[in-house]
Order: sequence, then structure tokens, then C-alpha cells
Amino acid sequence: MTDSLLSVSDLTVSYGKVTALKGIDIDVKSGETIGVIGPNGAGKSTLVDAISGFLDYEGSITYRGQEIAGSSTQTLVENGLFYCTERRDLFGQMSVEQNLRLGSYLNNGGEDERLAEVFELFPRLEERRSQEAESLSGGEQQMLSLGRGLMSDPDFLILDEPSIGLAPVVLEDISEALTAITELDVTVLLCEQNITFALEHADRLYLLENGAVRRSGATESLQSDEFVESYIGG
Amino acid sequence: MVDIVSIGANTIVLGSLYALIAMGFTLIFGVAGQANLAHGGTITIGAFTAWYVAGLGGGVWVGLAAATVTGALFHVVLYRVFVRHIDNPVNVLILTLLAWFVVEYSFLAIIGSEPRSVPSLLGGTTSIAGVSFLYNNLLIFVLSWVFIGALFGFVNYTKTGQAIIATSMNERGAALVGIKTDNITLLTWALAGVLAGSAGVLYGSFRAASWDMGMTPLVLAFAIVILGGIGSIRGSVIAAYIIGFLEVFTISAVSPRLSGMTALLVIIIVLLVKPTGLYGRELPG
Amino acid sequence: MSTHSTQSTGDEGQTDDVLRLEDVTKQFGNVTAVDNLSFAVREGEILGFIGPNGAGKSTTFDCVSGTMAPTDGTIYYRGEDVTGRPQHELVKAGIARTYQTFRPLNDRTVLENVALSQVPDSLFSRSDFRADTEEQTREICERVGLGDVTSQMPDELPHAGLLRLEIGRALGTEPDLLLVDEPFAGLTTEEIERTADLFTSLRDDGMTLVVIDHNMHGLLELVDRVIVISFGEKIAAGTPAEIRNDPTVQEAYLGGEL
Amino acid sequence: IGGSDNGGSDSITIGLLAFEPGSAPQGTAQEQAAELAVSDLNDDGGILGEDVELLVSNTQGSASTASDRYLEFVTDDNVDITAGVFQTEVMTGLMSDIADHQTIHMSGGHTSPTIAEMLADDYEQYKYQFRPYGNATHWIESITDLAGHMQDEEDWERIAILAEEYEWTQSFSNDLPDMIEDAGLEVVYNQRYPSDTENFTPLFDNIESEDADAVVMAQAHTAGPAMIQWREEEREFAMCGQISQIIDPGSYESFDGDNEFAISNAPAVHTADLTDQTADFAERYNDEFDVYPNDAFSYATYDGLMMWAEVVEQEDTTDAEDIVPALAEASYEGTRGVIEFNDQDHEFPHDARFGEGYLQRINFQWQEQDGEGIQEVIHPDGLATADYQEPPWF
Amino acid sequence: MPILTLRQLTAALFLGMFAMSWDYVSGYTGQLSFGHSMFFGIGGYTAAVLNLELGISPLLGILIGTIAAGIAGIIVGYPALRLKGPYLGLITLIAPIVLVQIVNIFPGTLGGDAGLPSPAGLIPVDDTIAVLSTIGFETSFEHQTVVYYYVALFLFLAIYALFYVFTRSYIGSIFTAIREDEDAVRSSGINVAKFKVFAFTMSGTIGGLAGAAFVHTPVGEPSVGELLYIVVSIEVVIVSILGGMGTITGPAVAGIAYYFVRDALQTSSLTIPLLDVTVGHISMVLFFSLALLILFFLPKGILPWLEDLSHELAERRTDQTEPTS
Ligand SMILES: Nc1ncnc2c1ncn2[C@@H]1O[C@H](COP(=O)(O)OP(=O)(O)OP(=O)(O)O)[C@@H](O)[C@H]1O
Ligand SMILES: Nc1ncnc2c1ncn2[C@@H]1O[C@H](COP(=O)(O)OP(=O)(O)OP(=O)(O)O)[C@@H](O)[C@H]1O
Ligand SMILES: CC(C)C[C@H](N)C(=O)O
Ligand SMILES: [Mg+2]
Ligand SMILES: [Mg+2]
Repeated sequence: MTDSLLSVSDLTVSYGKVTALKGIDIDVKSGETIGVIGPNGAGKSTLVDAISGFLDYEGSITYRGQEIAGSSTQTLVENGLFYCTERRDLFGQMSVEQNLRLGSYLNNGGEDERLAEVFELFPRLEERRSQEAESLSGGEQQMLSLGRGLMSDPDFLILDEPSIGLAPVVLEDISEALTAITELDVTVLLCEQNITFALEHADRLYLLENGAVRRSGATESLQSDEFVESYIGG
Repeated sequence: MVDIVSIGANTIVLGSLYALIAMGFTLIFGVAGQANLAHGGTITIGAFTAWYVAGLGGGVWVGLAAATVTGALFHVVLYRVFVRHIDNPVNVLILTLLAWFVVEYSFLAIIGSEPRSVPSLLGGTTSIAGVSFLYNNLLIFVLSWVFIGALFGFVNYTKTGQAIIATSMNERGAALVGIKTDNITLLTWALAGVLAGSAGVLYGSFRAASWDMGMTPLVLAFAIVILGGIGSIRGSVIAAYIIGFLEVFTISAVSPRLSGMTALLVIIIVLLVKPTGLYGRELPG
Repeated sequence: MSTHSTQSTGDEGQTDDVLRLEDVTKQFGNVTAVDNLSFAVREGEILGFIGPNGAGKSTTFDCVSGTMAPTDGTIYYRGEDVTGRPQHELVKAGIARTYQTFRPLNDRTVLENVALSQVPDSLFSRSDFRADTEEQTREICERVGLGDVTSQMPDELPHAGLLRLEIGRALGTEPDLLLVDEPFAGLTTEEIERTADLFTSLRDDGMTLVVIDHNMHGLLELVDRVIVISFGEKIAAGTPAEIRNDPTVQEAYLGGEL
Repeated sequence: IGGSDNGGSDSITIGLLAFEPGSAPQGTAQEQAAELAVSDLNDDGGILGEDVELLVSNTQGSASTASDRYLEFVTDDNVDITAGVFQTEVMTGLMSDIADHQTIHMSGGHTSPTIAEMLADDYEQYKYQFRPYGNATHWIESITDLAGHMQDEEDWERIAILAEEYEWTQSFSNDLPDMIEDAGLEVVYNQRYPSDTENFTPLFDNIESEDADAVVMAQAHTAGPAMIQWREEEREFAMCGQISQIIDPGSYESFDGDNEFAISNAPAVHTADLTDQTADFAERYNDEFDVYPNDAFSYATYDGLMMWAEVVEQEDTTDAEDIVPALAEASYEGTRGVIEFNDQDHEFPHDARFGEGYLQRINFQWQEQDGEGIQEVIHPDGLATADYQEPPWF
Repeated sequence: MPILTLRQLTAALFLGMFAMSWDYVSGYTGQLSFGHSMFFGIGGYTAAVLNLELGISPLLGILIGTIAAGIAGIIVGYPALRLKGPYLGLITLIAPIVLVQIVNIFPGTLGGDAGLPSPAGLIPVDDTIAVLSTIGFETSFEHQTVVYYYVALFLFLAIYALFYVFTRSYIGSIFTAIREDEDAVRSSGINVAKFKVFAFTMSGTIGGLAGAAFVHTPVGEPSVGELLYIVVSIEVVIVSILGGMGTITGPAVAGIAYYFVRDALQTSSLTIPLLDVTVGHISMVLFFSLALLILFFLPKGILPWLEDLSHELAERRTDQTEPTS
């Protein structure tokens, strides 16, 4: 697997006595869009937190062939990773525009153009460009979080439940945007609860349950998998 | 007799001095969100560094340069060794308070309780529009505005400045966009050390250096940041001049006995009307 | 425990309206979040409250629940004008809400979080809340599905757990009217069903609910009636089926979905 | 039951309460003077044939710490006498402990008349306290004399008064103005200021705008900024008064000469020949500690202890009940003149007498000679060592 | 116990009481006060002035002083509703600074910087007390010391019990909830404002009570240095945080320890080898360094650390007794 962008093997993560991930293997190749699905508490957020350098772990995570243990989130970001968290982690008392511009903290040049692109994708953000992030509506904050991610012009984008709290119309827009992004050879790791959304975008899927991978494989092949079907439900 | 011209002149000088004193505190507290009470100690360290260097024959300008170094060094050590490992803001507050006391009492034990005079950076007087000014005071004015301008530009118009604010608001968020939060905070502390160290020299050259000289500047800095509103450099500057004016005015025209009091009462009233100070932002959480 | 004020003030009191908003407006500086909004909530119904992001839904909840006062307009609860009353009074009158962004008390267990809403709001109450209310608190935890994790801390809970905690705390105040902000966000289909069942059973117990959510599968199946707002104004109202087929709503909110 | 009974131990013990000895000039001076007294006494065969021992405790400038330390002296260490304290605010709290423990206290620097007034109110209770240097009311007399003298010599007419907000400065604000007016000068400005004041510019502006010839300062803590701002801003009025910190012979160096031309009232300075002993004492002190005696802290602490020793020898006991009346009656030739205490009917019982044949106060000015600062006595005439020098910027 | 230790313990108990009163409002509700000395001062000065000027009996004076401090608590409690965090901190810091200036402006009645003379003792110990003489206390100083020690101890325990009961009741759980998230408390149907003001009022009342009683004992004087200065307020904060904020017990015990550790360092004549100075000479440097290190290594405070430690030990023990689970 020489062209793996990210390779996770035998990953175990514990919070004190709670073991949230129990020996997980995941592999992401450049340009792929990977979906990680699974019920609440399955360990999806834990997985991406660990990948982004926020958690101590056992096992191995390599990004671009390098073990990430010991390197900070910032170093990963320098290497093209960007992570839009479930909690969004916005800069509450900064304006929308400041938040977005900080998204391209490490990039020099092209900031204004990307800002224009983000505003095109989320016109709502442009309307609110000088409003404090904290006072945005829930959905607006979600847009901002995604927008900030796009501002970094990432090679590898990790999205933890990007569909949360978005109106159906906006979801459609985001869906389009995501398609556009993946077409640009950006690698995407997508944790989703919204199965429709995940199925639509992912090339391959991992189904997590109770901290372990229950199923994995190409999206089409899994769609007909009995177990997955039962999970996806109605 | 109330002399409006001299009240005005004194306010300009005093406000500048106070702004300078508050600047380092504003940077760490207002912008980066940590209350560094050791600021009082940094001022003392700065003043005594200059006094010591001048006493060795190095001249007070060299002393000023040395004070920026000792001030920054003190902050860097304080931050690296202690503050960095603390996540509870109240503990940062108390720990820096204790650090300040350690500094104070060290000076008391080493140098003694007598005040020392830090030589003026510039001697002589000049007259502007019929009012005479000490060169030293003009220097305070100029230096203060240089620092204010530099800081304002730095925080608002540079990426690093924005990174400082971002780090104070959400450290995780800052890491997510690639900000090296540790370095940024360290830089903030070092810069504040430079500001406080130099403020100490100017303060000392105007008011004598002594082991317990940090108290007044610290209370002032705290009051200025709060009155101006946390997070606003502009607010701090305006507040510094307001407090400077109230002090001068009370002493000149009301009674020196009430000198501290009027400023404090005005602060209370302002805060009751505007609970986040003049230009403050809402506190997070 | 709470004595709900049911007295009506004269002829405004429409008996089957639990809640009625009349021309409610909320402005933040020059942003008008809620714009002259009027609608009523009927006794015993589950009302869906939807609209695009930033339409003013949460803000409407804020005004109704006393989190903030509206800029203009009147809110009647059981016929009584409650506009601008502080939140704790409204809670005692029977209005409870959940927050879109969770606000657990991170210093205490799940059980203690829920228990807080059972505590007397008086300075010198002699009732020792632990003894006689712990039972009740546990029941609430069971009911919302937190029975197994009562002694965990909030930060150990997964997303769905926090959501249940939010509902649990609201139920602890024994509300008549429950305002729920985005309960389905981030839940699996199965979880959504469970949560919806919970709401139905609460309604069966006599509670009235208003639910905001963007998950149309979950919401439209649950609710009896829907109100749609956009830019703070009401753009449609009706049964789920009517709303699905309303072109304005499709245009402004639903998009191509469904 | 007197606590001062030297319970069988074979040495006489003195307990000194000093403020930050080793760090603060006041406490350091008290400690040095007491050490000198003890070594002089021991060289002379001790007291009542017993060795004299000195214990020193730090008051930290706090009344409650001073009280703790005092009680250790009188209960644990069984001292025969206590001495020291230079802050009125510390002394006020200590007076009741002294009354409880009935041990003689030779004060060493605090100057408020209120302490003596406590004796006047309840002599039996507080009679154990003695002040071999008097109180601030004498300072203002001497300062009034100086003002009169300067009126003749330098045409001083308009006087300003600035007093640091402390108990001991009350008489400067309340009584001095009348005294100066009586002496034929005018008081044009009279203000008290908080003791944490560091900005004298507006105060000096006011004084200058009143066209004052001189300001009388009563200050023990704020001399640093006051001197610096007076000199650097080239204020056109003379500076005199009771400026405690510049009485310290080391102050010229620590103030880097900013106190040049400033005048202060003092109990003595080493250049003043108050008696034929003064210079001798000052030189011996300087030989010993490499610094000249400082204010009452040095002179009075030394004198007080020596006087007590003389009375103890004379009475052949250390029992306070015997020593109090004996001290009250005694007359002792000290380093600054003859010390006798006011009796119990006086307004200020147990404060040293001032006047002809007794103690007197001098006014000195810091002047520079060959790059060194020197405290030159400029008043009273009989003791003057130099003429007043006017600052060059006038 | 040596009589002087007993006396110092008396003073230390008062520091413990001051610290508890701070902890009740600041440790529990999270409304940080940097000027709690205002309450001690208002209580102490009111009682002292009433006794000295009007001859009102100490007990009545203490009662009135306590009420006055309680009213001050209400007055501070109201702005505390609008002001958050450091903004409130500044207001509370300012209050005693202003009070000190007021005391200085009225040296006649309020005694100025030098303080007022001691008012009458709370319990007159005119002569020796028979019972005490039989158990070996001789002088009237010793008798007085013993009596006031018990007065202080009684007050300390009473205050401790009161705070303990309140903080362990539902009120304590509301207070800590307010500290965590006011909005969550509001949405639980609780009137946050009422409880916040109440916390300040009760804290002020008890702080005032301690201050008022303090000046009527031999260990305390009605003076700005002991009752009003910023350092008094700051000490109380340091003590409480070192002891463990929001525990009542921590600050109570730490108050006593603080007094004795500081005293031991101050009076030590031990010479430090390399520096060639005595411990006493640099006592405050050592003392505050020690406090700094404690805070750094035990961020939650000493008491919570001890609790964690004992839990851990207990767990280890059960692990050993039941090797497999
Ligand atoms: N800080 C923490 N402390 C203790 N346990 C935690 C912590 N964070 C998460 N957990 C536990 O780890 C497990 C995995 O949680 P995680 O948030 O990764 O799930 P998830 O799949 O992202 O769920 P969701 O879809 O609800 O976001 C859960 O059981 C959760 O309770
Ligand atoms: N304090 C505030 N200052 C300025 N604007 C605000 C403030 N609070 C809310 N708004 C704005 O008011 C509008 C309505 O917000 P609200 O939170 O009610 O939306 P919502 O309908 O709940 O949206 P969502 O579905 O995304 O949660 C938004 O555009 C938001 O940005
Ligand atoms: C002039 C000073 C030596 C007086 C001293 N500070 C006192 O309080 O009395
Ligand atoms: Mg998750
Ligand atoms: Mg919302």
C-alpha cells in the first residue's frame, strides 16, 4: 500500500477507563473519499481526533508515511490536513470574515479568491461577514466551520458530521460543493450519521460499531450488504 | 486655582505613562486572555535592571535595552515553566500573583526597602505652546504612542496578531487552522515582557524604583483594561487617559486626598452602566 | 411540584391555545431575526417548527422561554401575557426548553444534572431534595434512555447522550410545554426513532411539544402540524403533507429533497 | 505581677522590635544602635553584673506580627525590656500588649502624639512606654523656627504644607499652619495626600501656582518620587519639613543625589555638635557599621537603652514597677543632650523634654561637596555648619 | 499547648473564618471577589466605632456590624448580577481601597491609618478564672488567651458548620451549577439572581461577623492594616485556593496552616548555606515560593488532592484484596 495517504492500524484509544476504539485498521488513499458511519458513540469522532493529533493512542497512525505520534496538529495542518470538528471550534468573538481568513493561516496568497469562493457557496456567510461567530445560528456556524476548512485549501479534508443542523437546501449546496472538492483530487474522510449523504459521496465505507470496524468496503458492494442495510434501516 | 492648561499637559503625560504601563497587561489579559499579575513584578524588574545597568556606568539607554531583555526573559521563564501547564484561569491569576510577590520580596531582601532613582532618559525641558515639558515626559508620550501604534497594528493587521487572539478564544480551533499555539502564547508573553520592562524603566525614572513599586501600576493596568473593555487596545488607551485625567483633575481641582478615589468611583459607575467596559467584548462562556 | 398558573386574563384566553405569539419581533442591532411572527400552539399537539438556517427558530424559542425578551410583540401562555418574564418564572409556569448547543454542567454526573431541575427555587426550603426526588430523577433518566449512565460525567457521553441529558433536564422541571431545538441532529435513524417515540409518549401523557429540526424524515413523521418560517417571517403552515407539497417551502427550504 | 522580673537567668535580655532589619534603613538603624549599646554595656561589665543579650525580631510592619513577636519576647524569652517600633500604626496595637505585660518599652522612632496621649488618658495602664525623642509636635516647632529664620535670610513669605496621610502627620496639617502664621508668614496651601501617591506633578503645579517660597513636607514613604519630581521638574520652591527618608545618611546615594538642596528636620545628624558626645557617637557608630547614625532610630534607641541601664544600676533591679518611676524622674546625658521625661500630668507623659538644656531639633540641608552628599546643619544658628544653598534652577 | 501557640491559633482561626466566607461566594458560585476585606472591615469598624463612640456593648455591636456587612453584601451582590469575571473582580477590589481612603479622611472617628484603639473585650476577663487556675494557667494574660481561644474556636466551628450545611444542601449544588453555567441553571427553573445575591449577602454577613468579633478579641485591632488592605483580601484568596476552592474545609484548614507556616519561616534563624542569609531574612520569598509550588503541583488545592489520594489508596487496597474482578 504505497500510495496510502493515511494508514491506521491496530488503533486503540482510551479515555481513562473507557476504551473508545479497540484496534482499528483504516486505510485512505490519495484522492479517495472515505465514509465512516456508525451509531452514536461508535467512536467516529474519537478516530478523527486521534488522526488529527489531538489524542494519545496505541497502535499506529501514519500520514504521508510518517507516524504522527509526537507531531502536533499544527504540523499535520502544515502537511495539508484540515479537520472540521463536530464541535466546530470556531473563534467565538471574532467576525465571520476573521474566522474564515484564519482558515488560511498557513497559506500565503490566494486568500481573497478563496474567500470569494466560500461566500459564493454560502451567501449567508457573506451577509453575516462582520457578525461575531458566536451569535450565528447553528446552521450558519456549521457553514462557517466548513468554509474555514475550505479556506485552508486542504489536500486531506476530515469532516465530522458536516450535515448536522443544516437545512435541506443548504445540504444540497454542500453536497455539490463536496463533489466539486473531491473532483479536485482532495482526499476526504467523512464521518456521517446522515447515511444518504455518506452514500452519495463515499468511494469506500467503514462501518464502526462499539469502537470496532464491523464492515468495510466499496460503497456499492456494501449497499447490498445485509448487515449494513439493517443498519441503514428505513 | 485651577489651571486648565497644566491639567491638560499633565493629563497627556500621565495618560501616556499609564497607557504604556497597561499595554503589556492588555496584551496578555485582554488579547490572550490570561491575567498576568506578575506584570507588577516585571515592571519592578525593568526599573531595577535599568538602575543597575546605569549604576554600572552603562547609561540609562543601555539600561532600557537591558530591561526589555530581562522583562521578556522573566515572562518567558514564567510562562514556559509554570503558566503553560496550567489550564484553569483562576490558577494562572493566583500563580502569577505569587510570582510577583516572590519577585518583590526578593528585591526587598537584596536591595532593601529604600527607593532608588533611575536616571532620566532625556534631561532638560522644552516649551511647547507656552507649556513647559520635560524631555523625559515627551519621550514617555512618544514612546507610548509608538508602542500603542505598533501593538494595534500588530494585533489587528498581522496574521500573528490574529493568531494571538484566536489562540485565546479557542486553543483547539487555533490548532485546527495550523497555529502553533504554544509558540504564539510564548511570543505574547515575551512581547508583554518587553513592554512591561520598558514601562518599568520609564515609570522608575519618573517615580523612583523600589521593591514594592509594582502595586500601583498593576492596579492601574487592571483598572485600565477593565474600564476600556477586555480585548480592546483602543479601549485601554482611552481608559488610560481617562484615569490619568481624573487623577490630575482631582488632585489639582478637588483634593489630593480623593485622588485615587474619584477614578475608582468613575470606574464603578461606568461598569454598572456598561458591564463590559467602554469597548469590551462579551466574555466567552 | 410546580403550580402552574392556569388562570386566564379575560377574553384573550383561547382555551385550546397553550401558547400564542402575536407579532413577535426580535432584533439584534440591524439584524431582524424574528419579524412580526404570529402563531399559536394547541394543547396536546406536537408542532413542527422549521425554516432555513438563520430563519429565527432558535431565537423564537429564546423569546418564548424567557432567555431573552422580544423587541416587540406579545407572547401569551395559557392566555396570560408572559412577554419578557424571566426564564425561571416561565419554567415554573410550565415552559421548558432544550438548547441546540448542549449546556451540561460538566462538574457533576448525569443524575445530578437532571436532579438540578428538581431542586427547590427557594433559599430556605427544608425539603431535602435528595431523598424524595432521587427516585423521580432516576425515572426521568430511564425514560430518556440515560438509565445506564446516571453516574457518568457529561464529557464521557456521546453526542446522543448529551442530547438525552438535555431533554432529561427539561423534563425534570415537569413542563406542560416543551420546546425542543434540533433533537435529531447527529442521530442515527434508529436513535431518531427512539427519540420520536419518547416525544410521542410525552404527548400521550398530556404534554405539548414544539420541535425544531432539519431532518425532514424524522420530523414530518412525528409532528401533527408544521409552521415554516424564513427570514423571521411565517411563510407556511399546515399538515406535514401540505408542507411537503408547498412550492414556497420547497423553494425556500426543502430544495429538491423529497 | 510584673512580667519583667528577671526570673533567675544570669543575663539581662533586651528585645528589639525592628522593621525589616537588614533590608529597611529604619529597622537596620535600630538594630545597629541596640547592638552598639549592648556591646558598650557589656564592655562596661554588663548590667547588675550580668551580661546583656540582644534579641531582634522583625515586625514586618504589621501590628499583628509585632504583637506576636512582642509576646514571644515577654513570655518565652523573658526579656527585661523591649525597644524599637517606628510606625505609629504598629505601636497603637502594641500598647495594650505592653500594658498587659507590664514590661518597659523604649520606643525607637514612632512620632505621633497620640501614643503619649494614651498615657495621659490612662497613665497606670500605659506608663511602661517611654519615648526618648519626643513627638511630632516638637518637629513642627523647630520647622516653624526654620521658617522664621528663612524669612529673614531668604525672604520666605509663602509656605505650602504637604502631609502624607499618616497619623503622625496630623499636627503638620492641623497645628503647623497657625504656628507659621503666628511667626509672620503665610500658609498658602495645605494638603494631605494618600501614602501611595507617586505623582507629585499636579500637587507641585498647585504649589507653584500659589507662588509658594517653600513647601513643608511631612513624609516617611514617598520621598523618592517627590524628590525626583521636584528636582527634574525644576520646581521653584524650596523643600523642607520632616522628610524621614532623607534623614537617612545613605539616602543621598540611593536617591542618586536627587535630594540635593532638600532640607529636613532631624533629631541629630553626624555633623551637628548637639553635645560633645554627638560627633563621638556618630564616628564610633560609623566605624562599627560603615554608616552614620540615622534619625531617632539610631540616636534614641542607643540613648534609651543606655539610660534604662543606668537607671537599673542605680535602682539595683529590673523590676518595671520600680524602674518606671525611676525612669520618669531620671535625668540622663545622652548623645543629643539631656534626656528627661515629661511627668504624668503633662500633655505628653513620658515623651522626652525639649528646650534649653534638653533635647533640640535641627534642620539640615543635603549639599554636595567633592561629589559627595553631606548633611549640613543650617538651623538653629548655634549649630549651623553651613549656609543654606539655593538650588541653581531657581 | 504553649500559651503563645494558643494565642496564634486564635488569630489563625480568624484567618480561617475569613477564608471560608470568601470560599462560600467565590469558591462556590464562581463570582470572584478580590476585595473581601471590605466585609471584615465593615463588620470590624462598625462594631468598634459603636463600642468606642457610643459605648454600645460588644455583643450588640457585633450584631450590628454583622448586619452592616450583610447589607454591604447585598450592595455588592446586585452589580454582580450584571458584571462577570474580571469586571466584577475589579469592582470588589476597588471597594476596600475606597473604604481605606474614607477611613483616612475621617481620622477622628475612624482612627485613620493608625487604627482605632481596641474596643472593649467581648468577654471581660478581669481577673483570673478559678477553673483555669486549677489546670495550671497562672497569669491573667494566660486566662484571657485561653478564654478567647475558645471564643474563636466556637465561632470558627459554628461558621464552619453553617457553611458546611448550606454548601452540602441543595443550595450548594445550585451555587456550583451557577459557577458552571448560569443559563443551564435558569433553564432548570431556578432564579439565578436570587441565589447569587444571597451568596454575597451570606458571605458578607459571616465575613462581617468574623471581622466584628475579631476586633473585640486581643488578637485583632480595628485597623486598616488588619481589616481592609488589599493584602488582607489577597491573602484570603490565596489561602482558599491553596486549601481547595469550593470545599469550605480546605480554606478553613489552610487558613490555620498558612498562619503557622508563615510564622515559622519568619522566626526561623536557620542559615541557608550557599546564600549565607537566614531563613527569616528571606522568609517571604520562601513562603510565596512555597505557595507557588503548591499551587503548581496541586492545582485543585491541598484538600481535594488529599481526597483524590485517599481514594486512590482505597482503590488500590480493594484491588489488592479482590485480585480479579
Ligand atoms: N472525553 C471523554 N471521556 C470519556 N469518554 C469519552 C470521551 N469522549 C468520548 N467518550 C466515549 O467514547 C465513545 C466514542 O465516542 P465518539 O464521540 O468518538 O463517538 P461518535 O461515533 O463520534 O458518536 P456521535 O455520532 O454521537 O458523534 C463513546 O462511548 C463516548 O462515551
Ligand atoms: N446576538 C446576535 N447578534 C446578531 N445576530 C444574531 C444574534 N443572535 C442571532 N442572530 C442572528 O439571528 C438570525 C436567527 O438566528 P437563529 O439562531 O434564531 O436561527 P435558527 O432559525 O435557529 O437557525 P438554525 O437552524 O441554523 O439553528 C441568524 O441569522 C443569526 O445570525
Ligand atoms: C517620621 C517617621 C519616623 C514616623 C513614623 N512613620 C510614625 O508612624 O510615627
Ligand atoms: Mg462524533
Ligand atoms: Mg437554531
